[in-house]
Amino acid sequence: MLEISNLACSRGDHLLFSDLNFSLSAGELLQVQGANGSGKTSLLRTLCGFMMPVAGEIRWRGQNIRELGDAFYAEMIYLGHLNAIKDELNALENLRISAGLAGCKVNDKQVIAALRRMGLRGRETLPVKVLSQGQRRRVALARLLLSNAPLWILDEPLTALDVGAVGLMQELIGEHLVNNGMVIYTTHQPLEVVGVATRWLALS
Amino acid sequence: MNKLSLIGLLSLVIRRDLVLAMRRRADVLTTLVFFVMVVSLFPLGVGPEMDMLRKMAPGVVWVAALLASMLSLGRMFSADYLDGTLEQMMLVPQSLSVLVLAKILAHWMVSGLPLVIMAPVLGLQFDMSAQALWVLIAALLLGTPILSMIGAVGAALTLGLRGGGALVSLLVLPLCIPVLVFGAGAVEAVVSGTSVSSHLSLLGALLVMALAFTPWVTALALRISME
Amino acid sequence: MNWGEFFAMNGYAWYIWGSYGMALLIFIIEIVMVRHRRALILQQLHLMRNAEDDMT
Amino acid sequence: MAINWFKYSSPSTFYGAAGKMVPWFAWSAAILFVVGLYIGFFVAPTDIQQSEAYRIMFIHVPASILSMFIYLVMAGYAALGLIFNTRLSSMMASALAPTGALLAFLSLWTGALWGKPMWGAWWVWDARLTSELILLFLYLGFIALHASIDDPRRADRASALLAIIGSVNVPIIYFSVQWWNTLHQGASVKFTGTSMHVAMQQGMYTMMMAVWLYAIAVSLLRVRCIILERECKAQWVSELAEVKR
Repeated sequence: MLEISNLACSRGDHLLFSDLNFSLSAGELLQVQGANGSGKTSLLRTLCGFMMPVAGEIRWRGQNIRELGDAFYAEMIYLGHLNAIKDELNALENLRISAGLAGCKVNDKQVIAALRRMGLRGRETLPVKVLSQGQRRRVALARLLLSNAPLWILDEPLTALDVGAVGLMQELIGEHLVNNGMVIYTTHQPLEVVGVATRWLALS
Repeated sequence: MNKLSLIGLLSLVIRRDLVLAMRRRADVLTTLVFFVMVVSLFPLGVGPEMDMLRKMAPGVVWVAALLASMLSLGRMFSADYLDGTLEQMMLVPQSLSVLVLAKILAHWMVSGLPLVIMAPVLGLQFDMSAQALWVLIAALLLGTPILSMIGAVGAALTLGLRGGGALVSLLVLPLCIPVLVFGAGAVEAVVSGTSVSSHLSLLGALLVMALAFTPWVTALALRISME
Repeated sequence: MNWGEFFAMNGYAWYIWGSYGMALLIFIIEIVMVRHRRALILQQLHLMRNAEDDMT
Repeated sequence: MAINWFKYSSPSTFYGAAGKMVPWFAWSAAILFVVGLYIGFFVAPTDIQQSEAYRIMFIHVPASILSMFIYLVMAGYAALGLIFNTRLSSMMASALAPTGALLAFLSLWTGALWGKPMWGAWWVWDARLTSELILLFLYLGFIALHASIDDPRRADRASALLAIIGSVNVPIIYFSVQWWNTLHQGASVKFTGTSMHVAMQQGMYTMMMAVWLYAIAVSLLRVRCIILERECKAQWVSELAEVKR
């Protein structure tokens, strides 16, 4: 499904990694590992098409993602370091907009269900300003529930989350993989999904 | 789950930006107050002779509108850039150009349209005739969207750079000269009794051209700047 | 024709020599700046090279 | 046998080639300057209307024309760099910008000095002078944008886009300024173009060639600096004679 061949990336003039090869098929979970500055975030951003690789190719269903363009974006969801939520809006509004940006038309019922699943019952209409860091991260993660994209690309999804939320994330990823989804993520915290063997990719 | 159409995306983004602007009213008002102040300060600088003021009015209003629109350009993408929303916008599966167009339109409604509405009041300060005021409104209606569109390209190119505000003016102001010339020229034409329609139709042509190209160019600039 | 008359340029001396003088000045400044830029980068490359030699 | 053009688009090959070309361009520029100035000052006759003041033309016109031409060439290189991702084209674009800006400035300076005796004012809002001023602003914008972005690749690509937008806009700006100028019936000098003496034409064309060759020489020198700055970590740079020394 997702194939990476001979990929090389650089930031500025500095070569981060080269000759990276891996592929990911339905139901697989891949954890990207490496020290700070080894290019984990750059790899994920390259997979999203933000950065142009110095060399190599990224193929989705056999086609280069550069050529696929918007068709690829319809099948993936990316969660970066930043939550991409607005302080001025409440959780419900935020989520409705981010689902719209991801190309999905959702109704309030679905959004509220997603927020409740993320443990934000009763916080749906509060301005995001008053929520804690962890709660904001939960709002951002709720986007995963509203999308039917098979490919999840998650950059440090567990930052600021408490134990309960980490458990919830493991559950969500497990469900996604059972539904033939694919997940690529980076983390500094252990994340174990029951019944799935995590694959590792080490960047040096 | 249903797919969102292009029109759906357009209206979603416009509504979102308008709601955000309403919740940050102070920013919007600052631009408008700046515009009013600049125009009102001119007579204090050059003296109160009505003949001269009447002659200067279109130029003054247009230059002030140009400066005010420069002032608001920083807001167009930077907040979304800082909180990561812009990253999500780049991944929009419909079309980034349409999304950019929506952001430009919203920006114009928030920062250009108030200027158009305010301009006749300021025109009265300069003793402009009713006919000249109407032409001023028409010219501003055609011209200020172009300023927002050209400005969007500049704002996208200077995304996240230090000294972005001054830099964006340096890049964008020279490109806005045709708008200034035809916009102020239209009002002068009605005062001097020559044809207004040629000026307005040239402005209209510029608007159509900007509408056709700038969303796409801005999308390209955003992709360059996000790398 | 004598030289004094030539330099006087029929009263336009300031304008004409001002123009050509500025042209000369600009060309000289530009060349000096480019040479300076080259000297700087070469110096930096020497430093980098020497640092490498020390390491090996 | 086909020539491998891409060979010349690699910075390392071009660095050497440019080094060999510079003296040729520089010396022919110097010779043409001498010839052009000789024709301009000793062969070309005194103009009936403008007396000797018209001799500013021999530097003003080449500077104006080349500053506009260089902008287009720069935008062309920038576009090549943006579309085909060739680094050398982007380097050429950023090497041309300062030369173009200086020529635009020179054109304004000499225009003012020519304007004072002819129109009685240092600055007149003439369509051509105004366009030249705007062109200088466009150059400054390009240089400022390139300088304020740290990542060289983003700098190249962003300023390339700006240069392309600028070059699309130049005709529109020129037209609008012309329109504005006729509307206000501003001053406009038309040199007695039809009756220009042959020697004046020859002098002007020679000077134009000279400035052109000068611009090529100095931007080749500058692109050599830029190549070294950008490629300072490359193996071939450390093997250069001037670095080894």
